[in-house]
Amino acid sequence: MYGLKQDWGQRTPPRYFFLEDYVSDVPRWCSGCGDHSVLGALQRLARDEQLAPEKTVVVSGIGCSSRLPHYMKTYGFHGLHGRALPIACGVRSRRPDLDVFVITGDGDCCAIGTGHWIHAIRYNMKMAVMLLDNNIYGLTKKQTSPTTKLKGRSNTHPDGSPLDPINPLSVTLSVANVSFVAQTIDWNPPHLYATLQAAHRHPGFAFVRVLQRCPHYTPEVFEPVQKDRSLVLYLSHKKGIQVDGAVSKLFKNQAEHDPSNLAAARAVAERADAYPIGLLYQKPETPRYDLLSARGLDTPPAARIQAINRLLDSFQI
Amino acid sequence: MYGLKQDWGQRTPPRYFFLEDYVSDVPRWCSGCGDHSVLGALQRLARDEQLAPEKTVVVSGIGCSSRLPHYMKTYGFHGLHGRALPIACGVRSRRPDLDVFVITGDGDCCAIGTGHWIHAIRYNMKMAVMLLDNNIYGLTKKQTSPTTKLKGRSNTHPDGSPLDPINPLSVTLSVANVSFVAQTIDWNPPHLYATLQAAHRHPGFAFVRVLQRCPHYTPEVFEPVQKDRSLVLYLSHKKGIQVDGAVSKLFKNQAEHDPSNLAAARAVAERADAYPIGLLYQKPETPRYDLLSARGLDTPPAARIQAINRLLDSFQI
Amino acid sequence: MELAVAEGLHRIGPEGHLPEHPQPVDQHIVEIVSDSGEGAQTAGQLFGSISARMGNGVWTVEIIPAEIEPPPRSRPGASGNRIRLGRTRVTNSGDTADVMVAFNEQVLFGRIDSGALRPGSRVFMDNKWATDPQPEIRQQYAEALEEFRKRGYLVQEIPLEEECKRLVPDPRRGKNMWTLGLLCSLYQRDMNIAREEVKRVFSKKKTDTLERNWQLVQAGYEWANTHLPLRYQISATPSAEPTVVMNGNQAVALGLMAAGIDVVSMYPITPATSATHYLAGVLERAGGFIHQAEDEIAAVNFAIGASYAGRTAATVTSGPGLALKTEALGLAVMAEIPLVVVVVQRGGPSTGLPTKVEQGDLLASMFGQPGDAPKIVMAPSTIAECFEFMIEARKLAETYRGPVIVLTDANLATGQQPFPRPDVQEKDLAPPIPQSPWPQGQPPYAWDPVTGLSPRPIPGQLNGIHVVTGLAHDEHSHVAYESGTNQRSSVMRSRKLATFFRTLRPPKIYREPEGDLLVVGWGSTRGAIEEAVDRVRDEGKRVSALHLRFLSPLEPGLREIFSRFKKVLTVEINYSDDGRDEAVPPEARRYGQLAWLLRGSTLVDVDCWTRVPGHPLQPSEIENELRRQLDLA
Amino acid sequence: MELAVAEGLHRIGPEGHLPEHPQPVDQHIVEIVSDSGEGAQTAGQLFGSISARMGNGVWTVEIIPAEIEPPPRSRPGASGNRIRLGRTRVTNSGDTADVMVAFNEQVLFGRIDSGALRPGSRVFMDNKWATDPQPEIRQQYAEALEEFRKRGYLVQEIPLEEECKRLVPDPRRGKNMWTLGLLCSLYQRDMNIAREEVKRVFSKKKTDTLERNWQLVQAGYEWANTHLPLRYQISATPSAEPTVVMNGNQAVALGLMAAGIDVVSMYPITPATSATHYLAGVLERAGGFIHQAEDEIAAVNFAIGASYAGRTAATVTSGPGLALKTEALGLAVMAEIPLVVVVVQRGGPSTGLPTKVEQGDLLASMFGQPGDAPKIVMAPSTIAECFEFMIEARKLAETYRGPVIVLTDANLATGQQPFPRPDVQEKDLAPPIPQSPWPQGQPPYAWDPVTGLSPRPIPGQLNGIHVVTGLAHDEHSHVAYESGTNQRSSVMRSRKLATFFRTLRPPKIYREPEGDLLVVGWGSTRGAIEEAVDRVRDEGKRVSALHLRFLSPLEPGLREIFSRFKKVLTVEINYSDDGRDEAVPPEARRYGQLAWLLRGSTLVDVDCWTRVPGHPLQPSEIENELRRQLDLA
Ligand SMILES: Cc1ncc(C[n+]2csc(CCOP(=O)(O)OP(=O)(O)O)c2C)c(N)n1
Ligand SMILES: Cc1ncc(C[n+]2csc(CCOP(=O)(O)OP(=O)(O)O)c2C)c(N)n1
Ligand code: SF4
Ligand code: SF4
Ligand SMILES: [Mg+2]
Ligand SMILES: [Mg+2]
Repeated sequence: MYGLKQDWGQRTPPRYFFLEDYVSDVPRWCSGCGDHSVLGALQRLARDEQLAPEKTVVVSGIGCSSRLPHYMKTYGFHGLHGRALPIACGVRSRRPDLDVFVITGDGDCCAIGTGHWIHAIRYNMKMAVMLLDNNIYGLTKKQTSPTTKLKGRSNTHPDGSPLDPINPLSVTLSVANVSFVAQTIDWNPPHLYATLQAAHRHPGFAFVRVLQRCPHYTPEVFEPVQKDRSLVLYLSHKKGIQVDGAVSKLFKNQAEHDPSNLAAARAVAERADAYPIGLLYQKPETPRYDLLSARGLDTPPAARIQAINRLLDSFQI
Repeated sequence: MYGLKQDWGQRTPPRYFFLEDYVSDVPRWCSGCGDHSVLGALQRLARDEQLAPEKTVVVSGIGCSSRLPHYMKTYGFHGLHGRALPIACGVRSRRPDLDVFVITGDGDCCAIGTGHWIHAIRYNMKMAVMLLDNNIYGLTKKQTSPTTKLKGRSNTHPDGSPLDPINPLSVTLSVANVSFVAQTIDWNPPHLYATLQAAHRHPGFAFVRVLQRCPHYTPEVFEPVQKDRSLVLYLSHKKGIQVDGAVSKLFKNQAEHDPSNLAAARAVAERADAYPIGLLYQKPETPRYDLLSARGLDTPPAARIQAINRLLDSFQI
Repeated sequence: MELAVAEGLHRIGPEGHLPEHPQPVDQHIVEIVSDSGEGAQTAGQLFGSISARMGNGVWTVEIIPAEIEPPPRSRPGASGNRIRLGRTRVTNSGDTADVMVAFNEQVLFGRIDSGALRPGSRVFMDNKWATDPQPEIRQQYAEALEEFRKRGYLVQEIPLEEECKRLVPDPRRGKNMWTLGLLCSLYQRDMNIAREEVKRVFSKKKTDTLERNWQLVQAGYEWANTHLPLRYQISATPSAEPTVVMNGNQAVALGLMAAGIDVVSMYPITPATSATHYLAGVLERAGGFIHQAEDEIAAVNFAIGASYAGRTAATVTSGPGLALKTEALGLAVMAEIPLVVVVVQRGGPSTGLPTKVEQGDLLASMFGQPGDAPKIVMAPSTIAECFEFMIEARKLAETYRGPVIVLTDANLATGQQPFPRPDVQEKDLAPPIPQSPWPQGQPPYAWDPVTGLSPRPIPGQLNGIHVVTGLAHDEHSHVAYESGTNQRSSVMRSRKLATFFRTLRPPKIYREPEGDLLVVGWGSTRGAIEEAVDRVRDEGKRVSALHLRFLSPLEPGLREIFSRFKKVLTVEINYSDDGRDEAVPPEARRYGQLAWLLRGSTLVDVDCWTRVPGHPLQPSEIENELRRQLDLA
Repeated sequence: MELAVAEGLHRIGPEGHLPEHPQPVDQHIVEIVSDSGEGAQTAGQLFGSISARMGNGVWTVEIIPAEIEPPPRSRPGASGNRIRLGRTRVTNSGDTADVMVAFNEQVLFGRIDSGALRPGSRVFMDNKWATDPQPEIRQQYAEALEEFRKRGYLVQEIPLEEECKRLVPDPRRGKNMWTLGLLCSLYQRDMNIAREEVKRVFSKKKTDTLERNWQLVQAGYEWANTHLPLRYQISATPSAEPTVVMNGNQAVALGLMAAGIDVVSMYPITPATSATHYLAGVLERAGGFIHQAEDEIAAVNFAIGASYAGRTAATVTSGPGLALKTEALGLAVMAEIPLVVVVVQRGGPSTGLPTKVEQGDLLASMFGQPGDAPKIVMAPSTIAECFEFMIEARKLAETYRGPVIVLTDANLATGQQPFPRPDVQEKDLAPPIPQSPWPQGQPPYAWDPVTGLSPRPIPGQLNGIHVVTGLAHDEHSHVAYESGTNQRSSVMRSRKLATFFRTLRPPKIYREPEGDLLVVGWGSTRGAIEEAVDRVRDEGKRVSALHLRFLSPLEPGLREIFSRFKKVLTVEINYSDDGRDEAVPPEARRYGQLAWLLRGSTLVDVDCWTRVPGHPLQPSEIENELRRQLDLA
């Protein structure tokens, strides 16, 4: 009907996917842009988890970062500025069989998308959300974003941003039903990878803020952090993000942090001396709206007709 | 020009204002509705502070609560659903001489207005904001709001709300530049009054959540709290909200809370046993965007023309 | 004049010379009005459904105050029901009331303000206020009665409260049923049917609630039998086919279910919300899911996400919500994502008149999006069509791969009408989503160059992988900024409307196919327009009507149809400058929304008569305008 | 054919038979294209301003890649400038380029894809690629040259990199200035002026930067003097009056300042943002404030709040932002709050073509709001008008008490043109806000019954207290649901357009006042349309043009003007179904946006020729269509 096929529920034979199976177009980001790393990590994760490309959906808003779905050879939805999360929630709501990833930017998520961000946290629908935070509006050529540092210069604030930045971690941690909050850096692929993996495996809304280099517009933001490892605080814990010893050893500045402790997570999030990386908070048993929203999916047509007829009965005279 | 008078800056002689000077129409709220109390408190505050009615602007969104400006005999702006804060920020931006109050509801502020709410906190422009939280959409006849309790029944969730409510205090406390957060109850006029007064005197964005009874749709929410005083936790502190000893004595359930302690404020905000009332957090020295936005207001026309001419020079060939 | 104070059963006002024998009437309009909370709405609805079951044509409409809990005894507090009965089908709420039962005089004033009465309207008024303990109230009542009589209403005081007190401790919970009894007597309703209907309404309550209410009905019935010599007789032919009675929002809700809509995503807004209240209680029974989003923008994007993922989705809103959905509807057009958008129109612009009717969102639906965003726009004109159009809209959204906007309004939303029970069929349910492999190499937008149509790959389908985007794109959904691609894809999107157009047939003219005046309408005004046309045509005047269901694209053959009439006039509930207004130069005149479309499309000098009164247009108002137009012609 | 590899100064390609004497031309189009970051834009702009100072007519337009940092040597990476020079005023960017300097062959392919060249276009190409270490690059280059010659371009290789290397270590930072020198020689620019302009651009940099750049210019100039026998001569008359050169977004920004706009509230969006970038740097100098909001909804509501508080406010956006502002614009209409809304149109629908031109937001501006939301819509057609219309719009917004939408587009936004330096006057600044007492008893909407106009009380004014609302309201701003009030206040809001209409005069026809074909346009297409009309009219064909500045209300006298032409055709950069397309039944044809308005308003069978190529319409494209139309007629 309407030109669509109807053989619902057909099984596909087991297949093996190589990295190239997730690689689409040549990315059009600047060289050195942190978005490349995230794309790479996501492709490796998909390969390692053997995600069927046709069962994977990457949703994004608008921004440099939000171009990412175009470079994944999976289903994708490059949506509207700020609206990645409602679109992703809609996708998720009635397709529990799909793996949903969301790519958003600091403008997309923390400016125009703020309302949806807060509410998506509360809905706690299973999806891995990556906020690629370069502290700037990249695509529109360097305007202040809500995470731009105080006095950070941009084309809309040539004399520097007049406001302290929002802390996306703190805000996320303040919302009811928050269930997974992590932070990572684009320039440490193993940590980035391990964080995405944990997010993907989390049974709920997994929010990952990726500190993302934008060499084109904000080299001064993360280049120093990249150079001086002491500006990163590596969070270690047996329930946290696990990376190879060789990798974790690189971080001299470490702290043990129990991700089941919300108050501690909030305190860590606001450390002014260094960027914490790792798992700040996780509560896997948080109620999930997507389990509710998917109810009744298997109602057979006859049962649906019967239900409607019963309702009509109540209007019959 | 364009029919408007231009005698800028005229002084008005000192006047004395009585309560009636702030009383406009007969409010059209249900009897027993907590909105009546807020209106009364605001009118008393205006009288006591001798606010010139023509220098006072009450801005609101849409909802039962947002009808309040119509009942104040001051300037008012009954705006759009969810948009009270951006309108109020616009008013404030270039009129430092006006007193700005904002009335919003739990739907208006915490659902459709979420993004503006978060960002208005960060702007920290001087205004007193009252969130009249009745845990429901009143005006549209009983739909779930973001603060509706888990399992709370409404017309959109006849089997009960599926989600834990958002905690407006926690969220507010998580935003950069938060400078004043308080909570009060509509059914204790002295505490309500003292809280509004503190908010009004605060040099920045003062956010007050008023637990507001809606006897028409959600009597079960605050009637028990009204009856059982132990469900309220009175926050006392020398820097906090001060009420008469006779009033404070009514509250058996008390806790000393230092409003300059942000971490403590967050912990108090999340007390599950009782609703904290009083000042949770205040930091008067937080930078204010409205001080920035009002710069240059007194630039005389000749200086403006000169500045524009200089700019034109740079395009002249 | 001394005031008539009811003392007993036989006191009848001086004007009240009531006929002894049943008076046959073709149609009648009855209103019950009370303070809100006194149950006039329940009584009115019951009276409507009893009459419908007896075979009368019926249209009922709620009288709703703007406030949640308006003060008692206040004009804007009038709450209740208007029931229009007819020998045959009734299509609209009609003109002024023939019979009015008022629980106090102030709410009656409210109805007078709304133009609901005329000299000769018969008013039954609770006489309790005449003996109210408060002297001001007694005085208000007395003065009101005098005023009513001056206005020529036939006022009859009745001992409503007094009689109810005999049966129930709180008469506020009884007057409505007693009034129902009175009306059953007045209109000689079948008391077996009445009993069944009362039972149905109270079926979920305790048994003694039902019994107490039935006693009240009987008491009212018997009192009227004994004390009112007056009877009306409206003959009726009970229909053989099963019939349902519901309002337009319920019909929308059930229609969405019958269409197999899987996800309804909404944000509360009057007057659309009640449709979603109903769905909130029942959609799950048919396996569907309703989502209350954090705002309208989230609501529509959630629906778009669900639809993209292959689930049929709808969003239900009203004007301000439509405004907020503007951007996302552009995305649905650009990315060709099926979506049913129900807009229950209310008074605008801005927050406007939230509870009142208007047909003001037609142009915003068509042209709201920056850039070219062709989409189908349709408007039901009856409650039955509110149901049917949902199925139609869902199919069109899928076939033509984009949003379909269905414009109902506050009049349809709250109006109730009996109609043949729809036959719900499996074939009308959305088919399950395809999950078999997509044809290898077939692009996601394999536009047919002639029709613009293309099949749609759904996540889960092997080989169908693509990235949807709101950017300009080619048939592979690849972002493409080249001139040729942008021109071509724009053609493809527009072409779909032409393709749909070719499946449409010219609309049917109501009454003669030619004449002096053709009245064109759309949406909920149909009944009132056709009734007005009947009245004038029946006098031999050459007037006909045309009602459009599709506004985008417009139905075919309009220019040809218009050419058979001397003059064409739209009648709409939206704003236009009055052609007679001297302050408006003819060149600058702003036309009604449909008139605008018709002028641009047919180049015929289509005139319009439109008003924004906040209530449905009355047939007599339209009738007057038709006469005026015909006199001019 | 052996490839021509530049070995020295006298190597000229086989097609390059260059004339020895300056060749006089009336107008010429020059492009400089490079990878992004190589500075072609600076060079182009300098060439434009030098020429403007010499008294030539000039139009320059940026060539901007869609990506931030596109890969080097890629087609979509073409970055640079087009400069059109003329003896007299130049109104548009013209047809194909006469002279093209390309830093590599791939970016030239990008320009070919955009239709920027024609057989006979003269191409100067850096020859460094012929000796590139990478064999693929050498091959690409060789093949490209062959292809270019096949296409009939007159290719001349030049030792661009080689020459620059003599002067600077990194030729990527030098080629642009060297090229400027070459062009100065080619077009015999006054080197004193050139020096001044170069100095101006580098005035803020270190002195040795200036000197190094000037050396490069001189080197290019001398190289060309010695090695290129070719010269063009475009006579020029330096203007006596002071002249400025800027692009449309800068003109908008300065216009807003000259209008005395106090608050600009925005959210970044291409192609509007650059106007606000400029304001961000300078608005404060004139005492104003610019606010970057969290989204477009906040931006417009912030501006509404500021305007309500008496401060003149504007918001600047593009299509998707306009969509999000839909609801708030309805509020501004309903509550009658002055507001200047600048919409820099880009390709749509949805995210569309963010960097490219379209005139697709006209109907959304007029009809976007649910309900009736009358407002003034105007469109500048030149850079100078971008400036002037801001002052006009601010005044209209105040006089007519509501939002005024000004539609510019990506073409105006980035196009540069010299125009007489505006005389900035105190009387054009917004007056200070009134703070004296409001006339006692005068309602906040004291609508004049004929004009609909009313003065506006501002917070701070004694006696002016009222509560603004988006709900239906009476003249006291009291919420009012009655029929009469809603009808009346709707009339008052609409009436303001009629009042404004009465102040307008019929638009002036370009060329003869009657004929076979009238071309109607609006906005940025004016120059191209009039140039096309000139070309055809100059051959004696009876074609004229009409350009509208006001779209809502439409300017008066159109029907009368149209009646003097056999045929009326709009030319617009937006989508319409092609009248020749057989898949579209004539009845179902969807027209261009202005055509739509004109048809409905005048009932004349206005045809349209519209395209959505993402680039400005070229005069020759329009010219072809005019000829076709005239042949048909
Ligand atoms: C409604 C709307 N407003 C504005 C824009 C313009 N816009 C596109 S991307 C963007 C900001 C991107 O910043 P961010 O989300 O941080 O992504 P980044 O480019 O830095 O990765 C803006 C403002 C738009 N496309 N749509
Ligand atoms: C854009 C828009 N969406 C929806 C509505 C309908 N609406 C009016 S008030 C309201 C919610 C009110 O709830 P709340 O803010 O809690 O105020 P309350 O009535 O409870 O005081 C809604 C959804 C609207 N007016 N505008
Ligand atoms: S501008 Fe910044 S964020 Fe965008 S692609 Fe370049 S480096 Fe990455
Ligand atoms: S519905 Fe509730 S919030 Fe609204 S007026 Fe009544 S009691 Fe107050
Ligand atoms: Mg960013
Ligand atoms: Mg509420």
